[in-house]
Amino acid sequence: MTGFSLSAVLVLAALLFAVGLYGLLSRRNLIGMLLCVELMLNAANVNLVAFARFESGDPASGALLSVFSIAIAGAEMAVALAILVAMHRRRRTLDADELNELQG
Amino acid sequence: MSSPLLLSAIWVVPLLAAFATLFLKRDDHLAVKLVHAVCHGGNLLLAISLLVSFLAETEGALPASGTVTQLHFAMDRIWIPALNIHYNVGVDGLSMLMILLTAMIIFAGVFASWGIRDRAREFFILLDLLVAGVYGTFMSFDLFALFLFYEVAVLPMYLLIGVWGTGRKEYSAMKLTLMLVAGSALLMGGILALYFGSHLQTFDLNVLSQYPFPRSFQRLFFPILFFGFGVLSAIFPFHTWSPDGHASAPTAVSMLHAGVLMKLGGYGILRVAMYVLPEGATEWFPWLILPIAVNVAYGPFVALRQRDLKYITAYSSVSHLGLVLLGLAVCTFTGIKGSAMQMISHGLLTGLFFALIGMIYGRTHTRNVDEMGGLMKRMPFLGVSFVLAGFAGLGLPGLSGFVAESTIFLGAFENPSAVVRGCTVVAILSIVTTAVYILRAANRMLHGPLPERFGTLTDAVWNERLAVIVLLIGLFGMGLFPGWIADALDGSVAPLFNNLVRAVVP
Amino acid sequence: MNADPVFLAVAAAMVAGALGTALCKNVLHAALSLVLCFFATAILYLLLHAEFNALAQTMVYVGGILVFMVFAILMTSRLGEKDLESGAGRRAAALLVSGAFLFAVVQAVSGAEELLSLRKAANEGFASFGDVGRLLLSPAEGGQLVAFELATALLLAALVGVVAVARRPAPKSDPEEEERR
Amino acid sequence: MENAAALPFALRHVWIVLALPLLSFVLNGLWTCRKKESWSGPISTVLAGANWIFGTLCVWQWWKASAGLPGRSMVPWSFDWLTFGQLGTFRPLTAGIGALLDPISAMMVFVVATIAFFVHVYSIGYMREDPARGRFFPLLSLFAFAMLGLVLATNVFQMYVFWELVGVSSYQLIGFWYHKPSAVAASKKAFIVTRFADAFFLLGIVVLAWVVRSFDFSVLNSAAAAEALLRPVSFGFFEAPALPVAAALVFAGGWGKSAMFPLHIWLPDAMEGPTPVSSIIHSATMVVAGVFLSARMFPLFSAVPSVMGLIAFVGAFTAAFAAVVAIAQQDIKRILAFSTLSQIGYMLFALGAAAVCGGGVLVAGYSASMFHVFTHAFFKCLLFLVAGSVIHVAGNNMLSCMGGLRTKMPLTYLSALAATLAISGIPPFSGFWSKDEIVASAFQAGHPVLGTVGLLVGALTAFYMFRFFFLIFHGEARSDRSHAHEDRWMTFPIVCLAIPSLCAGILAKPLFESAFRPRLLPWVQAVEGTHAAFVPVAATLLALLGAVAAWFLYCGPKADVARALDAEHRPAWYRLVYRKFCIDEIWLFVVRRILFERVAAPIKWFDRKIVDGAMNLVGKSVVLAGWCVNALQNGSLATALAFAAGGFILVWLLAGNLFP
Repeated sequence: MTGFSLSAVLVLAALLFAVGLYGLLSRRNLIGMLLCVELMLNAANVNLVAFARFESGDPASGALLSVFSIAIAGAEMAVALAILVAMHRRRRTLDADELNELQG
Repeated sequence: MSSPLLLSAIWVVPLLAAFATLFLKRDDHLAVKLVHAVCHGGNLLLAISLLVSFLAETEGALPASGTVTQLHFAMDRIWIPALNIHYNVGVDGLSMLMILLTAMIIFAGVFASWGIRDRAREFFILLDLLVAGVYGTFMSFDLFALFLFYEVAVLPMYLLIGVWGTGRKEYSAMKLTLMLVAGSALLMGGILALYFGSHLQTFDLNVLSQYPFPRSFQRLFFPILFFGFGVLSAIFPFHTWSPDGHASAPTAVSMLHAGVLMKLGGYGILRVAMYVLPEGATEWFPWLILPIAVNVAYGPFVALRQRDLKYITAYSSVSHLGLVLLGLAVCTFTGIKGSAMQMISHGLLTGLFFALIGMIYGRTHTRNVDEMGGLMKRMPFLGVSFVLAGFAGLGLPGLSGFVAESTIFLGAFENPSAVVRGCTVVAILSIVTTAVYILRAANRMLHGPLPERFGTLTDAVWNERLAVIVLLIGLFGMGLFPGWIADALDGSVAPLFNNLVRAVVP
Repeated sequence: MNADPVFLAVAAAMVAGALGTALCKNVLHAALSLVLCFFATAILYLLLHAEFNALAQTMVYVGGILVFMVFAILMTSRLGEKDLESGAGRRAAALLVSGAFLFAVVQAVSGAEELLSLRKAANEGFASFGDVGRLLLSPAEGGQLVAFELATALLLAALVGVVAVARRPAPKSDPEEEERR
Repeated sequence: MENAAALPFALRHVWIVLALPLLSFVLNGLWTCRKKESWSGPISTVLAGANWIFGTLCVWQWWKASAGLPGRSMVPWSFDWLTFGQLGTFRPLTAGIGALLDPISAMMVFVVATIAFFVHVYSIGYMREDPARGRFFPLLSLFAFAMLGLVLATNVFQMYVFWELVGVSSYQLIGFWYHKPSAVAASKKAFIVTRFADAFFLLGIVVLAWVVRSFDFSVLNSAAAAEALLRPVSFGFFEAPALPVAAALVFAGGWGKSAMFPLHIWLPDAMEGPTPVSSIIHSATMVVAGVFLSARMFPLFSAVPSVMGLIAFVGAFTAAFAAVVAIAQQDIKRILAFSTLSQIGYMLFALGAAAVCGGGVLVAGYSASMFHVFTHAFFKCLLFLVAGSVIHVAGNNMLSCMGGLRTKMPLTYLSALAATLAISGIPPFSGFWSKDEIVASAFQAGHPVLGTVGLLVGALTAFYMFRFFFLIFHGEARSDRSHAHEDRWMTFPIVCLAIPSLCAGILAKPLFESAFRPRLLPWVQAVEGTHAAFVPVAATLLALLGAVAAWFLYCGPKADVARALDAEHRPAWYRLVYRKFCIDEIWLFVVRRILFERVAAPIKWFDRKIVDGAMNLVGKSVVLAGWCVNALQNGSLATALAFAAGGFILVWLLAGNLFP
């Protein structure tokens, strides 16, 4: 049984999430942003598993929840990347700043 | 007796007229105007008959000692049970006279706007909506219904000025409507405060007026109601919509607006603000008298420098409305009665002024006083009526202006406080500047040499004569025989004054 | 805290991988550093005795998603294209926001210290394959079979969607097609 | 109100005196002025004649009926017009319309009715070829109605009502030829100046009504009212006992209407109107309204020595000022206008001087002033009618186009001579009796200074009147006289009015003596002054001196008429006098430069720019706010995400964990 405590894992996950957030906000390449989103999702899963491990009355379903989240993340990433590829084919660029048709 | 239904019929008839015009063909102007002439003529007769039976009822009545307004032709139906909102309609002296005034002005307005060509149907429908709103406000004694009719009266103004106006009509329409709606927003707040503050869950004015609101509540909500209504009667800082609005409004609309709608403000203050929150009134009025005095003294000076006739009349309305508010602000019986009379007199007077200006503009196509001259030779009827309206404006005895103004001045002097006394002295001395700008305008326009381009102008045709004569009858009627109006108003001002006095020395 | 060396190493690897993803200018390097981060996470799951998770993590994330990501990167970035550079102000703002977030969460976590330490000891093999498998497929009230079937349906829909979206339009050249390109 | 039954017919129906001119106004105003213009003259003259007869009948019956009454005053007819207070309160303030007959109002009724009739007859001739005569006669009747209403007023409110109506009818009549810009300007000036004074009059009425709670003269002039008015009353800007302020304010009304010194500028310009207008309004009736008001409120004014002093000073100064200016005028109507100003100055300073230095009132002063009003009305109206005929013949008003009309217009010449003798105060004629009565009463009341001023002004009056007379009728004709003739309609009233100018003094003197015997002014403390016998002799000598000097300068053998008429090559003081001491220009400067440019313009700018600007600012600021929010929506993903995350953190921090 390792000596680290739940809060350590939580801090680690928070750190991961923060770095992912930083990357998301500062990157201009859409796929780069997706990577960072992936990172943030991963941080969330770490949290899930950590809580399942340390606290929960029914640890198995905690872990299972994390698995399901991984599955859904996969599906979602697939769709996102497909959209990106289609967008790239139309606009020849993936720069977030140029793709701003939604402005008011 | 069927008269309560007759009373409600007064505001229903214009709506029927509007409904009827829907079925008329677009280019059939005459039919539209005939329908409206008949409807509003009928309404006028209805109003006169109601007035006669009202006077018969109040013949030799003892002076009212209570603090609750006695309503004649009253009718009280539940309208929205959930919120305890009633269709509570009734008439006392002031409301009856204001309804008669509205009937006269809309009747004259219809005949004054006989020349409307483009989209005549929509113009008259909106006019009917406006008038129905005004009638409703004057006769309803339920705050919610009063506010509803008040809004119905204010909102068609935007379209009427925006579409049929002249000059910077969009800007003026927008400005006028925004400021009036801001005022009614304040009103909405005040009315809801009364509804909930009184824990009686009722909108009935007579009931609310008897409820002893706490002094702090009154101190807070009186100014809200006062300025809510005050915006409509062009109180000093918020009067700027009136010159622009009237200058670009078509004739009938500015007649109705200046003649009647601006009186809604004064009427509202009298009927709602002072009647329900007497302590608030007696506490705030010594301070509110200052902007009012500015109103009275300020209007004529600005009118002095105006070139456009409608601006001159608009600023004269600002000054006369200031007199109405002065009459209310002094909280004396004669003062309040005077302000009620001034509402009626100014209604007739401004209605006539705007009608004549519309007619003269229709001929000379300019409202700039300097460009015109010597018109009396070409159009004696319009000239003489303009001079008469001008003299009524500056308070010549024998015409309605003098009777109202002298009552206000006598009433205002009865208030012993120095500030009010000072404002009264200023108001009395401002009749000189009023005379100056009216005579300047009249002389520039009517007298002096006649420019050749106006050589072929024609005098008033039959419908214009009818409109002017109706209003002149009103002016002379009130000016020569003010007795019956004063007695009718006694009955309606007494309860309000007793309520105020009860507040001063509880 | 008695820092457990293995945990620290794994944490360091994870953070390094994360930083790489966030900071590398070249998106490809970012993707690869993400792979490192995911492997470190898998090891962390092992430390937390969540073997099935570790396995799922490595297979789905690293095997599936990241490979797909790399394909996407290669398809969309033309060789020699200059990497996109984001402005300093923007990075500062991003740093500020993420720093505030980190501060907030750390604040919360440290605050609740006494609660967490209490119930630390759970049995070792809690998320073994048998348990998770039984939980996943048993239709009994505790089981997640329904969720499992739904997940499969979702994945199928995503698959079809991806194909529909990303396929190259049919080569027949009808006018509005031409015009749209 | 005495029991109506006992009164003779005329008194019971005294309202007919008012009804006839009103009927003539309404009838002519609505009907004849459009259709049959030629009829309006005869109709209104017939009605005016009926009114004259009925008026004289009323006065006669009043004289017999009021023998025993205190102050000979009675109110045969009156009704409540408007109540101000709340019915049922202890004393509601009510304004009534009615007829109060007492010595001064009876005298004024007779004067107004007589002059109205003669001016109507005269106007038929004068306005015969004027196209707008259909509009002239109704306005003249309206004026007669308003003046009679003012004179018969039972209370100060009714007087104010008719006061304004008189003002309006004079505005209409002065600006009768409205195509002439000068006439329009003159009418506007007249109305605004009188309106300026009426504003103070209204303020005075309001103060009196507030303190005394009644408008009636009987109540206002009572001793109780004087005590009540001594209480201090706040006027907003200052606090003062009501009596002097109210009295001064009420007199200010008369000040403007009777065109006393600073406010006299409108009367000379009022000559723009047709001459019959000047003859009735600006000579005999309207301008005397101020004197009538002071006489009516005399008991109240006499309780305030300062106001009496004010009246005396203003009267004397205006008399002297107008007499000096009249000497240099070229326009004959302007000469008569200034002579009217001077004579009204006489009347007012007679009233003012009636207050004896040691307190108490010399009734002789009061009766002298009223007697002068009576006599002046006749000869001044006659002079204006003469001027009208002469202008009709000479074509314009200037003296330079007249002269030598003696042969062409004998009757007019003789009547003019009678009037000039009367106004100069030559013994047997009416002017002598009334004017010297005034100067004598001034000396009796112990005001020697005012007395001497009166005497000197008498001399000046004689001088400029005989200058007027000689330059018009004597010397050689200065313009062609081919068509000069005396119009029958115009000469008849001139001759008729010559009779009272001659004998009114002698006949009416005993009448006025008995009417104003001391006991008639109920509560006023009458005092017997020292009788100054030397005054009539001195006055006559000075008058003759003035006449001879005028003869010597303008009609005698060595008279250099050309030099007399040329006003340009004259010493500076003469040109200053000719330009009426530039009072008009000063007023014009005050009103135009200061009132319009310095006051009205900045207020208008303030209104358009500041208040209006503020409203527009509110509108613009809303639009600006809208634009700023819009800038955020720039479509960039990062901004959106940043705001999302920032929002989350903000909520978390605000949820109480700001300070761990």
